[in-house]
Amino acid sequence: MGVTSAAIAEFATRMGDNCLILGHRDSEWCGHSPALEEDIALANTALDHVGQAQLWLGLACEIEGRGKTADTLAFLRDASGYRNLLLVEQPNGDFGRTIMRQFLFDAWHLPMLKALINSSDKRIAEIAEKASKEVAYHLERSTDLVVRLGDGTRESQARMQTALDFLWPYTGEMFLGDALDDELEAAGIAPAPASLRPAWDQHVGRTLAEATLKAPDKSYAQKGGKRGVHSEHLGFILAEMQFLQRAYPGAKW
Amino acid sequence: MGVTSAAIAEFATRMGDNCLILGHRDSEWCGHSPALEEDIALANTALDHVGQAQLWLGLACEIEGRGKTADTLAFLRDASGYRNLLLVEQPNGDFGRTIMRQFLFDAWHLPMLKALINSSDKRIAEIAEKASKEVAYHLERSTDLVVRLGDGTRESQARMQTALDFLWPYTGEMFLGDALDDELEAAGIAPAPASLRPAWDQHVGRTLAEATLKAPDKSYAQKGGKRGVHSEHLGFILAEMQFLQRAYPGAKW
Amino acid sequence: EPQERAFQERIDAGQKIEPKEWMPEAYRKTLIRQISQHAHSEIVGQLPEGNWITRAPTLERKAILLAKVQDEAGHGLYLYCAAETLGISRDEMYGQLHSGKAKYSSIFNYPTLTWADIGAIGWLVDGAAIMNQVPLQRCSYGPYARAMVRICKEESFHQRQGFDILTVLCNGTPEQKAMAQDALNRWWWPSLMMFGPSDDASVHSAQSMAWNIKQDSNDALRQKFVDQTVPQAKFLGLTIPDPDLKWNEEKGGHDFGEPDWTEFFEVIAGNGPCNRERLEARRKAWDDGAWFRDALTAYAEKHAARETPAAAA
Amino acid sequence: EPQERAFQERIDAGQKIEPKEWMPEAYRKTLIRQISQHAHSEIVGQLPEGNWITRAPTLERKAILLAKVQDEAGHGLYLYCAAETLGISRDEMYGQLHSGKAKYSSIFNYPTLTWADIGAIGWLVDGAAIMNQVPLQRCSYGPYARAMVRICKEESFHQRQGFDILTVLCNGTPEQKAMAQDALNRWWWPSLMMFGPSDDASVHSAQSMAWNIKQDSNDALRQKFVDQTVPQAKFLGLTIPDPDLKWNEEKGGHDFGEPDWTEFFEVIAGNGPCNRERLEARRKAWDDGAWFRDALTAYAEKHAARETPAAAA
Repeated sequence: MGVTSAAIAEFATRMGDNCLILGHRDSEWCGHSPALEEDIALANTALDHVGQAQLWLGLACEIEGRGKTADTLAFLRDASGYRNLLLVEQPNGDFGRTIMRQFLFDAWHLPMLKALINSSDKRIAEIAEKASKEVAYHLERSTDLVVRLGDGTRESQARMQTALDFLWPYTGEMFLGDALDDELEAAGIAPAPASLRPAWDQHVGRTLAEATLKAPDKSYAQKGGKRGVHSEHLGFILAEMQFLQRAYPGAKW
Repeated sequence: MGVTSAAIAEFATRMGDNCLILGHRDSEWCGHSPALEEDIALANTALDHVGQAQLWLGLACEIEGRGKTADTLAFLRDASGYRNLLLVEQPNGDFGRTIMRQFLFDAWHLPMLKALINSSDKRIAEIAEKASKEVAYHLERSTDLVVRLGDGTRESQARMQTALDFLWPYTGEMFLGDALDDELEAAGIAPAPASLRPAWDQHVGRTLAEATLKAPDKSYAQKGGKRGVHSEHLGFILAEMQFLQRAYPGAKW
Repeated sequence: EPQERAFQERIDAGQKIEPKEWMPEAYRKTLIRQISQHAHSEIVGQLPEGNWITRAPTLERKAILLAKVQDEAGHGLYLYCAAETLGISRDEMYGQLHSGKAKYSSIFNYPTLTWADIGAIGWLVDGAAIMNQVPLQRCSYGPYARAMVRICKEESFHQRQGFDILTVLCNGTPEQKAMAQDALNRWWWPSLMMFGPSDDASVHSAQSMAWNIKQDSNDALRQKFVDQTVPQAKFLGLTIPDPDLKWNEEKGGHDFGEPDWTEFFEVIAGNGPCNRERLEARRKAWDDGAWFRDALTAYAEKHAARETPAAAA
Repeated sequence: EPQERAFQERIDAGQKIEPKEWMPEAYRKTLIRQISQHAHSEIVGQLPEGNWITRAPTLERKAILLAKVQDEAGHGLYLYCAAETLGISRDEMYGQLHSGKAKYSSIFNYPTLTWADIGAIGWLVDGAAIMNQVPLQRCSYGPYARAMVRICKEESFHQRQGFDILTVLCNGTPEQKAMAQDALNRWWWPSLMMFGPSDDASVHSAQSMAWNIKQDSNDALRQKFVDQTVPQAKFLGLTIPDPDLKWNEEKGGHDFGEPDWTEFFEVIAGNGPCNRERLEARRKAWDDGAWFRDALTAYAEKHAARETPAAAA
């Protein structure tokens, strides 16, 4: 197996950062969502994502073997060290955009995790096994909401279409592979990103049709997150998230 | 003269923190204000406040004599160390609230600085001399805008009245003295906060009348800023403002 | 009033009253007020703690805090359901909250200024809440009593988590310890005020006690809370900010100072540090979410409409 | 067309054209497009740099950055005024910006991701802008030429400030140096693209040159920029991200690689990283500010109305 541990650690970081940042965004809604049931559901999603982030980032640290912890990675990296997709760092917008972002991500996340269950790396397979159960539920829920909000009122349809149009350019990045992805695929550790596209297309296509929504024709892919080139939003997320660890270096909490 | 240097340093910190935090809030408008002239004017006000903060905080450090700089104070204190009035940390709201906040503050700031020109402490008098020229212009400008927006359209009047009602409870703190204020007044270093009230009342009263606005009758004073008990907003301001200094400790910029 | 007498006898016999059974109108109204106020407190209570979720210092703490805030939303849900069994809808109750007609616990009008506040809320605020709520598990109205059983179990878990946050801070750096002390200084008196003013003379309280929807006097609960909390503060190495606090051997409890009731009534009257923000946040969530709720309703109706003709055909 | 010939002769003689003088319609239109685009660039250009004002690392840097962004707004103002002398209102120009009809410099569709980007914008973006603008101080249209004199003076100040930021970073910690290199990597190619595609064949350019509202070819300016910047990068100890870059003794300048024009046209077409956000921010500022502008107008009208009858009486 020619795959360096560094490549596996980087992959785990990408997975973990997606979860951490999306969980952060979701958690911004706590106490502010349109219905009590949504407060509960979104907090639950955020909670799952934080837990997944702990597992993935923990694995990255374990592999690196320099005594770092998931917290070190979460709280002491600046934006250029983050490896999440641009999609998950986009601002919440209205609740419709938040749900749409979750849906577009979940529809990629689940096939990814399902493929990773067969990873030749056991540790990855184990995390994927655990996370996929949670994410299957996320996808079920976000799919259901996209359908109901798309096919709801005229206003809700317009909002969901606007959300979809806004977020669409950030979906392409999920399927773009780089040298690292090639290396991991060759070693049977992770699927080629492009291989996840058909499942995503199918699920998203069917759902949008049911939701009476229309995917944009054009799709110039905004990219950069996987190599640490983010949007202007991530810096603000981190300034907030990392404040205590930065302001009180070395303290235990 | 029985006044400890510590009291003077604390006073300078209060003055400096007001400027720093209000300057920060004003600067959030850069590029987003309702007219190009306002972008310029508000950036100018912010710039003046940052400069004043440098002088006051610099004085506090000089007195303390432990090698700190204005930057140390600005970027390495947590919220409980900040001594600004609650008024200046309130969120910008619409542009009307921002202008009203500036007006209510300017109307206190100018008499305060004018009184400080006669301070028995020469360093304070010098800073006040310089700052009062800038602040006289701030007050002229904010007064003019309050009048024009109050006596503008029905919508602008309503917005300005809402802003006034929202901010009013934070004005009382400007005139509440504590032991430190007593000490400084006795030594001829700074005016008793209550002594600034008549000038403020007069200017604000006249302006609001011209602006066809009505000061709320009730006035329970929200307080705490001067002793480091702030609103929930300050923590977020600082997380953003201090990020670089916190994330790269010891670096020169 | 044989009906009322029979009702009171059942209560005196410790029986539970269930939704469809007869009850005095005043009993129903009092319960609606009490339960909905409690529900609103859970909902508004999400805000001060939610304020630190995005800034929690570790992933573990973030997860715990998220779970806690989620629990509070859940408690709100149980309680709204319990109140609904008395013939008021959740939307009506929201309306009362948003208009300012219904109250929520005043404690949530104080700001959370540091991470230690999250610990202090768990330790003191949840601690005081539990003291109020534990007896309610045995209260006369069935749905309320059962909701309280679930809630109390989770609350005591929350209290332990809050205490744990403070334990770590008090064993941490001097700055962390100071943060903990500062939080105690700010939350102590508001926590004591959670039990309400002295109620010796309150007719209201007497009736609620007769109905078994209130079991202890405010002062008794406050005393119990102080006696429980003092040794915990000692364990943490923190000083309770009350110069009058001392052990009274004779009464077997602590003597302590009088809270500043002027402040209490100011906060009740809307002049607390965060009253406006809390209510504004809830109103905004509700107003901004109108389109969302409308859409779900519209979808459900369309869906039902589509199915009905088919079923009828 | 004796008028046109006379006009061209004045330009060839190096005379300035002033607002009220006759000018060909195409000259007017071209100038309006060019000046308003330049003005819009100043306005939109506030956003990427404004993004770091609240996070500037020292009070001094914060003040400098504030002053710089303020200068840009000022430049916008001069330029809108210059364009207005050609018979278009500022509101019309805003309308064109907000509708997407008018363009602004594509460079501002890239994000500012670190503090080093603030340095890189000053050094590279302002540097490239100056290179474009210096000759315009001598352009044929008076108001535009005079605006450029003021602007160029301030821009060169900005460029020095940007270079100073990078100098400090490059002499700082390894992390700071890496931040500077990263910024150069991201801003280098977009800066080269600021001069536009190769314009050898452009008729458009030829006409503008004849009118003396454009003096140099895009490629010539780009070459000049590269030659000026390479030694500065060397001074900073930074590596320009172009493997093809090398000194060409023969031509007395650097050879360098071709920018990715596909990316350039994508950004122009609206697909840059920040196009939507920039335009959205400007539109929002405008829309949210409508009540403010309306109020000032209403006040002025009322005031005028109040004074007029008095004056007439």
